[in-house]
Amino acid sequence: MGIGPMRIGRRTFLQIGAASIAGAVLAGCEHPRRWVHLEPYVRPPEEQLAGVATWYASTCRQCPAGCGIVVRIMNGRALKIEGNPEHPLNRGKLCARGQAGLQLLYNPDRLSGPVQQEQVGGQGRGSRRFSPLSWDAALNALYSKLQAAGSRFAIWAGSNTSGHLVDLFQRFAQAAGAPAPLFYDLYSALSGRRALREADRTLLGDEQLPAYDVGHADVVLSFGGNVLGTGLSTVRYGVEYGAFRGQPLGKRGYLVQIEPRMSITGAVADRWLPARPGSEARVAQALAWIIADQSLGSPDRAARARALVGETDVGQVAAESGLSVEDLERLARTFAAAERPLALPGGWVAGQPNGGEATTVIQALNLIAGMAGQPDGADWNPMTTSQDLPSSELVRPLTSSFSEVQDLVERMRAGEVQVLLVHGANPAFSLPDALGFADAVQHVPFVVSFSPLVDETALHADLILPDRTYLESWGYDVVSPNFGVPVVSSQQPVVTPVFDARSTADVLLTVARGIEPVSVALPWSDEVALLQDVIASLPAGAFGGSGRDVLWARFLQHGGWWPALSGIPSLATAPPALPGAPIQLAPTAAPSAQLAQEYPYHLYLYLSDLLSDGRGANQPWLQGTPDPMTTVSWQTWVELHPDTARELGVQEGDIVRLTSAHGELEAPAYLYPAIRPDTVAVPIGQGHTDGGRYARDRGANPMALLGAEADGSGDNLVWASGRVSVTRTGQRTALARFGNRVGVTEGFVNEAFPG
Amino acid sequence: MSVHRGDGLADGNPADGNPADQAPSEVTDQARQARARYLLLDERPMPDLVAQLLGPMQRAGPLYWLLFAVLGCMVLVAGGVWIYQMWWGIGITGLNRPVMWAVYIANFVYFIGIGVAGTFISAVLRVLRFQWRAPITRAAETLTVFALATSGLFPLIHLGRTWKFYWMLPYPNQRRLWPSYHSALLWDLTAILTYLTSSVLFAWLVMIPDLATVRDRIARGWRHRLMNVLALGWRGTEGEWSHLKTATTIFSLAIIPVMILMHSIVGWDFAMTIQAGWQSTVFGPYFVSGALLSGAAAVIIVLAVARKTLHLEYFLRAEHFDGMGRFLLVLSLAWAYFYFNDVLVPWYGQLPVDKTILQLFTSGRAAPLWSLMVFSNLVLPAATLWSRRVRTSIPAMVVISIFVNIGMYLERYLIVAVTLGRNELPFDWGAYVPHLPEILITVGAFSLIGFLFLVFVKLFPIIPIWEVREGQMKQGLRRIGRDLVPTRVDPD
Amino acid sequence: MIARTERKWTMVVDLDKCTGCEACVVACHAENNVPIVSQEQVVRGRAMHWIHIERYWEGEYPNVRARFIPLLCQQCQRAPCEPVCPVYATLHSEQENLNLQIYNRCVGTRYCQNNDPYKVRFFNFFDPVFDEPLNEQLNPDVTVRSAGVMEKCTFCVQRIRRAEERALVEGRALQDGEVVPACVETCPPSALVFGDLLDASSAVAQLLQNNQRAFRLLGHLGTEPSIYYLKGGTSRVGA
Amino acid sequence: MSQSLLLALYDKTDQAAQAIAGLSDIGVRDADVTVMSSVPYEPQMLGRRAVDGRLTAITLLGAVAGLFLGLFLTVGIYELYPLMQGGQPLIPVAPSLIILFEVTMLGTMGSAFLAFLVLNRFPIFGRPAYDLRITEGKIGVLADVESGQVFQAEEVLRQAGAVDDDVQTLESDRRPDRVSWLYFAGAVASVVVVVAVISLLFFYDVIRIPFPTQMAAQNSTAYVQGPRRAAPEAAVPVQGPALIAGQPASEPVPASESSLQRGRILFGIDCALCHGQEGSGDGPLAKYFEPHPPDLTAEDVQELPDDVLFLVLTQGRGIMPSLAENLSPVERWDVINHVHSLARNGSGG
Repeated sequence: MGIGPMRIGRRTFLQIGAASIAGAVLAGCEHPRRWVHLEPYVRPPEEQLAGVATWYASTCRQCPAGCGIVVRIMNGRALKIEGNPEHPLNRGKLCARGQAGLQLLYNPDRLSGPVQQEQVGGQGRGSRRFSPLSWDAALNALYSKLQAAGSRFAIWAGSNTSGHLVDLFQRFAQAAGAPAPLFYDLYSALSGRRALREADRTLLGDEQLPAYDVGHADVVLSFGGNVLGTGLSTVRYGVEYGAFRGQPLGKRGYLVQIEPRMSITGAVADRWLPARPGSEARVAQALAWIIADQSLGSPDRAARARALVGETDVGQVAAESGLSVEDLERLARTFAAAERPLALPGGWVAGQPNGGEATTVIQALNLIAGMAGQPDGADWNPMTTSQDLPSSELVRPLTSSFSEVQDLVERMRAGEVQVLLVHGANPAFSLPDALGFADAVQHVPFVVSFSPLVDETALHADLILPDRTYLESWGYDVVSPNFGVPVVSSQQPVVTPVFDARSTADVLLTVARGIEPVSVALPWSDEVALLQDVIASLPAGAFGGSGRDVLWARFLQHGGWWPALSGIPSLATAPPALPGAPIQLAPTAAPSAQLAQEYPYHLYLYLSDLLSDGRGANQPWLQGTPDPMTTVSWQTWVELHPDTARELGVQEGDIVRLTSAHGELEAPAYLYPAIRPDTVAVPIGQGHTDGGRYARDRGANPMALLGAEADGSGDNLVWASGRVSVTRTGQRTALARFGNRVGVTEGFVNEAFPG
Repeated sequence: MSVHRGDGLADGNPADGNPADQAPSEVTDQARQARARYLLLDERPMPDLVAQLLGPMQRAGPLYWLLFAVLGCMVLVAGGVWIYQMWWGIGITGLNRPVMWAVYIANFVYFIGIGVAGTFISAVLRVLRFQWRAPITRAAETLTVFALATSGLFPLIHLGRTWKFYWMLPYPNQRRLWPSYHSALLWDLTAILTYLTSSVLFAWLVMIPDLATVRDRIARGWRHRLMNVLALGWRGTEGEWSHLKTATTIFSLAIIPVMILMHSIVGWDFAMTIQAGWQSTVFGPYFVSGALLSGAAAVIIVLAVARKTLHLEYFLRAEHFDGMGRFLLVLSLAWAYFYFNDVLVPWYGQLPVDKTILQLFTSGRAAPLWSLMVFSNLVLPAATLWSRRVRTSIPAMVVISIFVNIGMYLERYLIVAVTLGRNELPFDWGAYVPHLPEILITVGAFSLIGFLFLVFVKLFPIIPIWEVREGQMKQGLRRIGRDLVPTRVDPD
Repeated sequence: MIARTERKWTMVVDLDKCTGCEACVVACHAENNVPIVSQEQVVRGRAMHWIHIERYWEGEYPNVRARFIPLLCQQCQRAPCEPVCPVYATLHSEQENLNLQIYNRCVGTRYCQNNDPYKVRFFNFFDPVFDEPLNEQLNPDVTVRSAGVMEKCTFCVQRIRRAEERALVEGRALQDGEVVPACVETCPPSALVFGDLLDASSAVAQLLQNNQRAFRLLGHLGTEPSIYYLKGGTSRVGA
Repeated sequence: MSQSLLLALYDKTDQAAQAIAGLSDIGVRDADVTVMSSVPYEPQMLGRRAVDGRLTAITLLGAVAGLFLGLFLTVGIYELYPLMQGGQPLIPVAPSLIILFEVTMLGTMGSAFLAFLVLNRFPIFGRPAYDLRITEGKIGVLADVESGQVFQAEEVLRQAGAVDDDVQTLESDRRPDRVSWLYFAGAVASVVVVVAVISLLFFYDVIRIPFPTQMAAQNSTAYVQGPRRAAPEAAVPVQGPALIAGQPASEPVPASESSLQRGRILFGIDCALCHGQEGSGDGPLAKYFEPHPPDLTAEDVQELPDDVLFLVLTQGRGIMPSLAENLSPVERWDVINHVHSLARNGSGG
């Protein structure tokens, strides 16, 4: 029912509007005037408001958490996104990224329809010459290529793809006999999803993402994860933090953040411990050992501790981490004595060479505390067992292991991939250059991107079939991690498509019809039919109703499915069986003298609180909002401790060059008082070479500094063990900082606010 | 009249020719010296005076036209920049958050300061009966009018939406808009309008007899017609004279409080806020003293220039620069006193914000400007102007005056642009650097004043002939014992 | 105008709960059509955020501590910024104790910003730019300000009005929590609470009832802000 | 009795004084004698009486007038527009005093100048009895004597030592000097015109200057503006589904009298602008739209099932905007009922 052909311009409508306003004014209580004049009275324009807004519930796709949102629609335009108050995950709250979704929807750089990229001479793809073509032509092209490729195609999708699309991808690949599709993007990699699942398996034997009931905890040790900024479920942990600080009887939890560079979580923590990068897990082990050794806390805690960790030289750990033995012992006592202590493993830990074990050790602290499986502790996601969600039709979001990524890139390089379909992921930007994706993709004859706008990966594509953004398209998301309640978030279009984009699911279904084996596996006419089937398999949820249509309507109306509160299964389970052998972490290896001398500084990469892994870079609101800690916007910066800067003779704003074994990066220095002097930190998110006017050509992409090894388990990319050297380039640039530098560190803060 | 009749030395009547002829010879040397020194004792027949003035008025050399062109261009450029700024927005200046006021407002305050000098000299000195003021009043009054008009432009230039300036005027309109007299800006507006109007009328009033003179000397041509209109048909009857004197007295008495209040209000614009470094009860008199200081200095410069270019050596003599020098000294000390008031209190209070601002001035980024200001406003005048030799040396006076003006401009700049960079919340501190448009417009403003003067001196007599004549008529030399002393008659 | 009941709109900011996550900032941009300022202009100090998080450092490494304080227009009862405006572009609504800002009256003297001790007023140095079709998102309830105009947080007055109208239509009184500014609505840890202080049962009134932690920013200036901050506490856990 | 004007010039004050004395001796009234000089002489110098001080009186009047204007500007206006700012009293006393003072002073000086003009009957153009040499320093004595005394008076003036021993006799005509008057009038007129134009330009916006920053035309799309965007197909708003296949979310309202009445009113408000009062698609705005709004009484429309009509009202169709924001579900049914009645009336009537 689009906008249809109209010969009516905005101007005419303005006249109509003015006319009606004139009527209102003249009829209204004001004195009649000689002419209608939209000039000021002693009265703000916010006083006269016409029209009533319509609200649509849907799901936020700015990160994999799957928060429920409601969108304010007026005149067919999406004006504002709010959290869905009914939604059990985020309870009506939303983060900065969620708020900015509108600018993805209305991004001026989105493609208006499918395009193909012309090959120029020898240089292959990347000519940036895009010629539009009709959807039919585009679909035919895709169809013929897929037909020809047979099983020799690959699908690379992002980790926050809608469940039904994941489903389709899997069915498609399976039916065509192709290897399973790959679900991998930087955000899920850096927040350590895989490692957490693994740790869960080792400790408790079920593969789930942990969720922590911080709100009821009294002591929380957070190891190298910016839980409140870029965690697995930022908004929910924000809500939890609110509860954590405002517990009954004025009780106010105790949060300890262990990380080399202060994140916003560190900023609000009661204690910030800058342990040497790589030693965090050892600290956890030491704590466990001290509990075991000095049998702190309740007897069973000490007992579990003995069973879980082997002997540890606390002094050595102290030396490794740079923390004092007293600190460690105090922490251990605090943890053991606490009523509801929690230990939160962060992505930074999972990104270390021993990421898997490291995460496990930290999780072990929760077992020791007896929190695992308790409703008020780290509540292991109950979604796996079928009686919790009485439907096997729904598909959980997936994250592939890094070894699978390496494997695919290998196959591409070997020319075993004829057609590559990329959806919702941007490997060309978000993977270490060392992985060589850019090179490998040259060996793929035909690359299709479903990106709504031209990003770094789409630049390597022959064909771009722009998908609709999440505010225009259908889907569902099985919330994971969820917090004690199984939740399926619904996703529906809240506006008619702004551009002539087409949903990838429909594209697949259309193409599949022609391809023999696949068409059987994908019988649906369109994605809505598929979704309705899937949702119909759910029993009545919190909103009751019966019958396929009613259930479907309620599902969309309320923004998802979740059991009526009475229906939530009790999570209290028997204390999990402990693994036989105690976990033993090898001491963190000190860097070789030669390495330390060549690359003297630890490299600390972190997800920007606003741009996350760079997918926010094309949204002005996220670009222009000052970073909470540095108040810098629009830029990439290198955080140096003032002392370090002094040694290097670097002033704020001097452009410095970071050199690692894998590459180098240039960015202005920012003197950051809350970072280890032996560490330099760089935010991830900028450095786009494409992705629209707001994203491209600003800042630098630190992925250039990383190697592409997987850790022992092959699950995780090792990104947290980098070392760099810092040199001055001699140039300077002005930092686009919102806050003043001079004042904030000197002077009379306490008179400004006694807080 | 007995004084004059005394030894018949200087009769009020010009037609006596040189009175020295009738004087005993041993008197003459002293008399000659006295005449050489004091304009009012050195009588010349009326036609001489008029000729001396009209000559340069009617002639204009190439240098004049060159200057005319240059200044004119400067003004045009500034005008262009202003339009450009209106079109694109204030953003083309260096203003930012928190420094929302800067060079434009500094100019405004500075030029208004210049503006008060004219009144001071012509009105205050008139009321206090300083006869030597006679030849310099016209220049001072003109400077007042021009500086005031220029400064009046700056609040408009500085407006975010200049074309809406009239929303600040109280006039009936269909938008039910009315200005709020809560705001010090409205006080400013009213005061400036009052002062500008009355200054113009004042200047015109006392100029009428001279206009008549010019009218009579130039028989025909557009000058004659212009003068004929502006002189309003002045004949010099007793009635006209007496009304002129009464009106002049009324103006002189009325305009002094207006002048003082106006510049106090300019100070209050700042004092009314709670911005640290602005909120001060002494700002009123402090600003006035500063204004008089810069104004007096500016007058000195104008006089010196006029004297050189228009060959007014006869009218403008060392005695006048001497007199102005004395005032400059007094004013500089007064300014210092008020400034000390303004610094002492915050220093003693040691409030964090005040402390920061003091540090910023005395030892911080603004230290060079600050020291230059103190040097040229206090140290230099106070150190030199004691000596009569300095006061009577015109080049020296010009140099000092230029310094004083630089110093006063810096003072305005520091108060406005630099102070604003510091406030209660250090997170919001900021710094300001003037950008090209502001600089061009400032230059344009100075050019505008110069330009207007260029036009003025070619149209009107820059020296009030009749006042000089009146002065000379009332001045005389009287012998007391073996000495000759200048004496003066003052009927009322 | 509809005759309004006496109100005292008040916001409580719990510094103990604020995580500095910037959600409120973006929410405000979305709700109030606050333009995003280009990098060059940010460098020149023209950034605009009606609500912004100020971050202060305390102490020395390793015991350094960062403090967040969300700053927005304090909606003072005795607002210094108001009387200095020569054209009533900013004035006080007596019934509701709001600082109204009337953009289309503003002539841009910027006097109010000078006299605003919290520096929460923002000036449009240029016309705002919204590349098509980003302007589709602009909230029609809020004027898009043009160059030369001062603007500031309005406590989302348009939301207040809408809620009032709804209540009026449904013929009932406004309930507590019915009116919520965009920043409050989105704040994940609920560090921001909004309500009518005159209504003793409202959340803000409850929060402020003999609360030792409550203070008002720059109280010594006597501006009587409508925004109360609750200062952060400290936990003494363990030995 | 004819009068004639005698003018004699003198070099010295005492000569002039002597002449004046002589004139009064022969009985010329003081009022008929005028002294003209380039320098203000004290009246006593020439043995004349001081001129009266009406100027001061007029000035005082002006001052009072100014005071009242000031009072109006301050107190009066606050009464007109009671707007509060910064917790200050509605009428700020101190600032008001400033304004009062300033305006009073303006009145004072303005009136002083006016008085000066009026009392001197300025401007005088034309040829008054005058001699250019006066501004050269001569003192002119002008006597207005009756023809009988002319010879006597001339004698007196000569004896007093008139310059060149010459006494001019001027005929006392005051033929105005047109050109100067034109100049003067021109100057005044041009000032008036300029002021008028400026005030028309700005104050009353008779001529609008399209400055780029008028906030009247907004970049956002307000409720009644277009181009409109259709509601997303098949999506379900939070308010509840418009239509679930087969079962309307809200029960249809029976076409009762009250329903039809409501329907008529609502139709008049929300539909008639385009579809016309009678629903025949000829509303006042219809001509703006292409395609034109359909005739609602036509068969094809009437045959549509109510559910579909309900959906059209709810979600809009083509360029017809959604009325979900204007009409509650019940009201939508009222309108549908009314539309049907339109057809019936149409066919009936």
